[in-house]
Amino acid sequence: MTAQEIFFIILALIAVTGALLLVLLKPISHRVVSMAFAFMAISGLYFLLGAEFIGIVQIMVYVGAITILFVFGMMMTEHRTIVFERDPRLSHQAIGLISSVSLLGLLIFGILSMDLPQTEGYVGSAEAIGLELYGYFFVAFIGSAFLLTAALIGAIVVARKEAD
Amino acid sequence: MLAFEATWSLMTPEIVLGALAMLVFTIDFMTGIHEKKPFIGRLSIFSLLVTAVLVLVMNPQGGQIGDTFLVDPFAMVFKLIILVGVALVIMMSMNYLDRNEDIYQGEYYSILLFTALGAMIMVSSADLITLFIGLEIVSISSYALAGFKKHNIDSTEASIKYIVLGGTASAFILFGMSYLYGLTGTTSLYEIGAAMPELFADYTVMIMISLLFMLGGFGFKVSMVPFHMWAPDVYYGAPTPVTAFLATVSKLAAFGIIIRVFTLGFESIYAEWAFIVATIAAITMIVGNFIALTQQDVKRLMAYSGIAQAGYILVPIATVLNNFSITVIIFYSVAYIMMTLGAFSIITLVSEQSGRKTGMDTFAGLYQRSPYMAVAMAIFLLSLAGLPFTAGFIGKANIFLLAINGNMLWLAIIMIVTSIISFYYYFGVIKQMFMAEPKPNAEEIKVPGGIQAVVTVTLAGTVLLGILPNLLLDLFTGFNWMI
Amino acid sequence: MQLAWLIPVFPLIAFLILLFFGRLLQEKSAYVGIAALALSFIYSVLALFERVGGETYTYVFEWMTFGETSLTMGYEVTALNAMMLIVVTVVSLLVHVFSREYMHEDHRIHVFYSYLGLFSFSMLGLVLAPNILQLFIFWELVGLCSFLLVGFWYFKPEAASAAKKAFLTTRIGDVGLLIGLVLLFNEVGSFAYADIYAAVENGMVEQPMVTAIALLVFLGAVGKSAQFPLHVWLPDAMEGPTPVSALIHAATMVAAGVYLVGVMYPVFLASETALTVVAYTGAITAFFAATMALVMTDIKRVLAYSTISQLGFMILALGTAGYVAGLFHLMTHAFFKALLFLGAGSVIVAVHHRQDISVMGGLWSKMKITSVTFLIGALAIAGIFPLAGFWSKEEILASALLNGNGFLFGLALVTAFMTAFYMFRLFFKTFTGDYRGAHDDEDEADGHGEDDHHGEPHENTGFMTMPLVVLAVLAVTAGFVNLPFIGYPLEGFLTAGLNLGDQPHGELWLAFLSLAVAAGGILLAWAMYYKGSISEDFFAAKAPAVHKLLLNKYYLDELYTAVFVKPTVAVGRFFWEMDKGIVDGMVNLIGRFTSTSGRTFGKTHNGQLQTYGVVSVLGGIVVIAIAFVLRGYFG
Amino acid sequence: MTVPISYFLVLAAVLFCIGLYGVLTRRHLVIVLASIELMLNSVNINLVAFSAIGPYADITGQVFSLFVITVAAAEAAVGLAILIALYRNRDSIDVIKHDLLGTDKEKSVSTLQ
Amino acid sequence: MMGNILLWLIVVPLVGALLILTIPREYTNVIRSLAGLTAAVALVLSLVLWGMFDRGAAGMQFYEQLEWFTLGFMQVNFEIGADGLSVPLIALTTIVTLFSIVASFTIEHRVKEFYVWTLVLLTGMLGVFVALDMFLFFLFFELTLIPMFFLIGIWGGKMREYASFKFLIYTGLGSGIMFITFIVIYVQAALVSFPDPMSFSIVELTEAYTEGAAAGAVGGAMKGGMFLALFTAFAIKLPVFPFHTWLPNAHVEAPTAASMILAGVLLKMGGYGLIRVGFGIMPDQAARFATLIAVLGVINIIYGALLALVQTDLKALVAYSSISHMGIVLLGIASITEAGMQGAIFQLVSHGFISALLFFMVGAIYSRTKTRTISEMGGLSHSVPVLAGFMLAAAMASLGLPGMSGFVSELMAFIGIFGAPAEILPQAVTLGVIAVVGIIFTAAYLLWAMQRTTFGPPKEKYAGLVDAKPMEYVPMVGLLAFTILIGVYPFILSDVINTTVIDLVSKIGG
Repeated sequence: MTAQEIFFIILALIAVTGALLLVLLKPISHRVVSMAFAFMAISGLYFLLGAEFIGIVQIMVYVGAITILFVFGMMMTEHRTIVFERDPRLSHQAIGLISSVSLLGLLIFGILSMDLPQTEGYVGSAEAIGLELYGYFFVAFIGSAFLLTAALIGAIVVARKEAD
Repeated sequence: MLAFEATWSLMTPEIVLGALAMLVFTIDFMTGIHEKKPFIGRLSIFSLLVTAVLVLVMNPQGGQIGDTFLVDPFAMVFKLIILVGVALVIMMSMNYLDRNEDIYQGEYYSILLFTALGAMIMVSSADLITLFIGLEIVSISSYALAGFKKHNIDSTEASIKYIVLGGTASAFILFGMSYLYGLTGTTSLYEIGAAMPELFADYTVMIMISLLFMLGGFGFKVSMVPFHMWAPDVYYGAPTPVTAFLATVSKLAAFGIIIRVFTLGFESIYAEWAFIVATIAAITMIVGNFIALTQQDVKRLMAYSGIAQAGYILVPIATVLNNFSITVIIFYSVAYIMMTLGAFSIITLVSEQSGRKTGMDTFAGLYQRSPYMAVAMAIFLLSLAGLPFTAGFIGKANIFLLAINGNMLWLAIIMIVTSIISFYYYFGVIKQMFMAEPKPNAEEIKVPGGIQAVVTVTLAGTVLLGILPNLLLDLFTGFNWMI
Repeated sequence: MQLAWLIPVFPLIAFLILLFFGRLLQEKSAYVGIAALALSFIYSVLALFERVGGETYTYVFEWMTFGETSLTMGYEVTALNAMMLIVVTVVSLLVHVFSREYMHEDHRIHVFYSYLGLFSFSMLGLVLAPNILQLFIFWELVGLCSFLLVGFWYFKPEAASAAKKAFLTTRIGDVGLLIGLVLLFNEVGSFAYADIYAAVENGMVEQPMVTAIALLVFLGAVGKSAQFPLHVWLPDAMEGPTPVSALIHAATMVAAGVYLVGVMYPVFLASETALTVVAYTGAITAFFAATMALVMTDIKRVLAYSTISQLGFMILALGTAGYVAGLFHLMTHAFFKALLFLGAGSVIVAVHHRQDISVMGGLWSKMKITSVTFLIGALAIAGIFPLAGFWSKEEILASALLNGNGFLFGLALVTAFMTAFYMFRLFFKTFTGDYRGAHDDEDEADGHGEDDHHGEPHENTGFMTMPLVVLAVLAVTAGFVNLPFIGYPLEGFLTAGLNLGDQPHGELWLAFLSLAVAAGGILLAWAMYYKGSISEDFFAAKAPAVHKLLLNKYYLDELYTAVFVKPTVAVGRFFWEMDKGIVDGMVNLIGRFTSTSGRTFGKTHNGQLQTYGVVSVLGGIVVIAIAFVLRGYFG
Repeated sequence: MTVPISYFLVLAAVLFCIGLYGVLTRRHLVIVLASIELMLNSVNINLVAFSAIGPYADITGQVFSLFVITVAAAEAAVGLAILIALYRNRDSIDVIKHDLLGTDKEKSVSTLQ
Repeated sequence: MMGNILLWLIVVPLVGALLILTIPREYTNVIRSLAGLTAAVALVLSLVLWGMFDRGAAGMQFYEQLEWFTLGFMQVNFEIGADGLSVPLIALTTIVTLFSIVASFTIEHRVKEFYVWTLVLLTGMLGVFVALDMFLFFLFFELTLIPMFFLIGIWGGKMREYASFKFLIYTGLGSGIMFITFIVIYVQAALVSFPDPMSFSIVELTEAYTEGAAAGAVGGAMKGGMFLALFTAFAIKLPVFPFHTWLPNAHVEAPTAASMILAGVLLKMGGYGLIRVGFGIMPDQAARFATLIAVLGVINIIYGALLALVQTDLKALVAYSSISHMGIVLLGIASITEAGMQGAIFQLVSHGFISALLFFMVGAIYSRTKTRTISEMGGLSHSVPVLAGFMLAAAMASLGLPGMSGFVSELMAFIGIFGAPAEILPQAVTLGVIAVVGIIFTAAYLLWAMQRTTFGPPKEKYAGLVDAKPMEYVPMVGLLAFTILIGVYPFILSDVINTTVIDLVSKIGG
């Protein structure tokens, strides 16, 4: 077992655990924290894969921005740990679980049925990414600018609390 | 790197529209929040029309910027449809916004302009990333637009439903795309298409999973069964002009990319997915029309009708993918946008004048209250039902022809039977308008200029295309849609 | 003879005039009709004179084309229809005259005359037809007129129902006729008599087919001429005004069946079976009708059964190759039966529109002309020498004997006896004895209408008696046209140019036998109803069951109702229920299924965001799974 | 790289399905939105893994994942904005309470107020 | 082009409808007279057409073809023309419509719309009879649905909504089946003729299927399927058991004028389509399924008559009688003989007049008695003798009294069925006999109805009824006159039809 594999296993375990806890825990604040852990672990995976730039962006955006955003969202809606009454939809839960698990099964079947060649590995760089962004994917880049503008306007309009 | 060597003039319409959208936003920003600003709406319409003219002027020669931005007849026609559609939506919104002052006008218009831009990018892209960005511009703007009446329970509820389900759909699309990228190392649809036969032979299951994930995600946007569940609630809750937008521009743009992706990327394995699309088309037509039968609310009814219409548009895709089938789809799209927008503008009018109710009974005796609107609505509904001398009929007839020509008789039969079933609910509305007496307290309907204009334009389009379809068909037949 | 087409046209014009201007003319309508018929009569006489010794004249025009075939219409004057023209126009003219008085109280007299005009037109058209299709057309039209005239007093439920019954029952026969003539057409390729004769004689029509055609055509005659088993409508048809009964249901229309068999005679001759059936039908009808006539108490019904019986005679004659005999009897019968009916009409008017013979009696002294002419008629029908009936009936008996068999002959003979008996039963009960109507004036059980001039019966005016007299003269003399002594002139006239074989002629003893039988019948009637030496109830008491059976007309009406009408209606109801329940039920079920399934699908839209998600995802998985399984991706 | 790519792919699939499960069953809307983020993250794992050690490894995957991150952020922002608006209107972020728009909710406010 | 009388025929009612739209709704009398005038002009045009029609010539006359639109290699044309089959039906349409417009002068409710819809309906009906392009044919066929839906739905009786929707969906389904079949027919032929272009022209397709390339190339099973589908489509319109259940509802609920048109013309479109398209394009299949068609025809006759026999509603009785009479059409067609075909067409025309008259009479009586229940009537001869007289005349016409048009068609159909070639219709005689027996039932229900309505003792409550008004004489006399005219001298009609019929039947080779 190589170090890479060990790192992978650790990070994967953290990510999966974080994800599961996000879904399964009761207190809302714990959930957001576990989400942050999962995001961290994922960025670790990026580093493992040699995609440092993406890893850093991951930490900045997800762990930094989005998690905080969710904390804000949590704070602005429910301050205390709310407890929902018993979920009346047991069958719904079951069907949701079955759906997810069977989809997982399908995906794993698909993944395992692939016979992918093991390549040496490609190490990207921020420069390469920048060149692509301002080169081939320029249209998409401009597009994402508009996307963010639209999202910004939309989010402000919808969330804004009028003075009155 | 092709970065700055490409023929950027191809993007002129998009660039102009982007600039104008920002201009609209800026002007709105500078003119305060609470005033009535009808000029913003007019400016938006003007922007869209200018862009449309630019599309007409600049685009016909065609060309491309890498694989990320294509200018071909397909893109051009879809862009025109989108621009005209959004312009009409804005036109019908002007009255609506005057009556609903809690909606921020400037933001509303500029976001609509952004969606137009996004949709334009979406339909003229042959690259997964660009395409996805365009799609997300439309989607995220739509989520916000659906919730724009933020003090309204229905509107926000519609919005949250839309964003949760829409976000999930996006995740599915991306998940599918990620496999596609991983197995080909490219996001260009041309290259993916070129590699597809070999790829499919090697990774059958994964390719199909990715294909179906994408189909499901796009299918969410066009509201095909079983990914249609959001549509009725969102259509019902969203502000009516936004519903019109979702039912037309958003849906058709999504059809645009379905066609693009499946034509360029998956044509070589057509046999593997055509029957799935056919089955889904059949189920979509059946479910949409059947549920619509029991609806008592016009907006919900239009939602289910829209689901059914999506099924009709899927039929050509399921039958054969060639120039001809695209002609058929585009013709139907033109017809669809005309009749649906016309119908929605009248629904806007009537519901706004009936205390914001959208029950079927608000249409009672519309003929007495406003004959022109009633007749126009009747023609739109007849067109949706596919009755003669309307654009909808020609569109459907084309689809039949195609389906039967492509040995999909069973699909054609399902289509025609469900169309007949649809008579029931479309004529239910007509019955309300013409046969029922108006409610005693129903006010005289005053038709604002914007709605009048939308109705007149769409009515003219619906009838003209119904009687002289060759105006468009001859033009379309000459196109080689995809370069 | 080119002008023969005018003969039916005159009454048609009268009909049209009365249709449009009848309300203005009111009682004067009668004169329009009379004038028209008079003209028709004159032309008929001219046509006859021209025809005697002349040739058949035919005129046709194209009526309808299909493919290469043309159907034609037109008219022709043959020996047979020349004779018929005279009969029809004479009787019709006299009935027109008679009705002037008989109907004058009815404010719808113009309608009555217009119907009469229409009838005369139709009947004359029927007679003049050069092809069987045209005959059929007019055949139906006379049926219509019969319907209209029987139902003339539409407000009487019995009249309305009788009219319907008459039309329907004859229609059953017509259907047979229609099939027959269509089959004939498909064999021959033409409806024209001449072509049919030629085809049949050349053996162009195969044997079973010709029998079938003959029988089907005969079915038409059975309906129209009220032969057993379709005779049930005729007695009921007596609900119509009496002149109508005289014209339509005695002299002309009902004889059309006989005429039909006459004109189609070559076809019948080609089939032995058909002839046999015809003969037996005639004989049985004659017998059965006569038995029922024995017990009827309604004056018109007695005459109606008598008519059926006499028609049976004619059919019997035709069935036993007595072509001339049958048609001869047709003619004589037309005169004396019309006479009898008109006489009955005269009586009915005199006794204030009552028809039950038990309330009559003793009219001999009160209405001389009527009584005498009625007696002449009765003698004629009984077959007393030298009245018309004697000659024709004798010929019928002859043909039954010579070409038929003992059974037919016996039946005919018994019938002849009964004929004489019931006629004279009628005569004696009506005209002799005491008037029994006076004292039960107050309970006008079956009387019709309110009579404002109660009182003793008395003779009617000239409008009514003149026709009686004329008919009486004809009833006496009509037989002379076929006197054996001068070589059967009528026979020569009728059979000229036709290949009908030898006509049977009876020997002298047969004449005497027939005379004796008739006399016997009269004597028995005399004994029972005049002299009273045998109780009136003698036979009724002897065989009450038979009496009851006869009174109830063999329960045939009831039988038909039970066997045909009720089941049909029941089947109709069943189908209706089935239509509503199953056929339409399926339609509604599909509709309900659609909306129910729509509602069921719609249930998934419960407003729950995550339900939507689950449905979508699960649906997607199912799609994927099915696709994978179908395409075999799973291995 | 000694870790086979399929490990990463499986991990991504697992996270994707956990996210999906969260979206489908969790009642707290914030968690639902977070689950969507998780799904998008699993996409990124795929992309970056393919980009690094996939059969056709190149930089495009990383560019793609950047766009995905952008989109995810925008979506999170708009989603939370809507969530807040909803909370203001209804005082609840329980998913199952937001069911006013269903078919058989005839009682549903058929008004747009 | 502008000289084409057929085009004028389609355009005139449309222009009339548009003109009426411009008149304010208060001027009801202007609207009425304009509608009447329009229909009269159409009638005159159709009579001119009748006069100009060349009886001796086979094939289409007044033929006109304009390119309309192309779809891929599929050419849809605006193609019109008339032959001996359509000319009588065109005349029938204009006549019945004119009379129904006159008959509806009494309508006071939403007058303007009523006439607009009626004239649109007239356009549609005329369009069906002149269209020679299958696409166009279908367009007009569908166009008739909408006005009729409104006519029933707005001016109908108590159950009008149910009836109008049932009419719409049911006959709509028929049109749908028809449309699919049209396209299948076209595609099959086009595939054979590929790469030569092929249009939707009925004429061209007829040629292709009877003597052209498609004759042999398209398989028997396919052709059989197409024929049966077409038959079903038209059977719904005609209507044929078991697809008839929309008809009684629609008829009973429809206003008088609509019933007249519905029974008088709309049903005829089914028969017309069956002959023009079904028989015309696939005569061999018509022969193959002759027994089926004949059996259905016989069932229609008997079943309709039996149901009519037990109806309690006079209008329903007439409605079922329509079903019964349409059986004759099937019978005639099934015989595949000139006579039978002639009879079928005759029946279409004749039943058009007769049923319109009957429905008019029922309507006129209903407007007075306020009831359609047979048992509540009676003695109408006393209170309204003229109406009763016409009613009786109509009933007589309906039961096939010679001298009226119904007889001729029945006779022809029977000549046809009894003369049907044995190899095509082995059971011809049996079926013919059963069918002929059906006319006894016809007589039974009509006479029974007459006995219970017009005959019988006068009823107190009907004492003060007004007899026929002058305006009512127009449709009564007019329709009866046409009935009698055809009945007395059918040559005027057969002359027009004959060449076409010969042409049609000759395709089957005998």
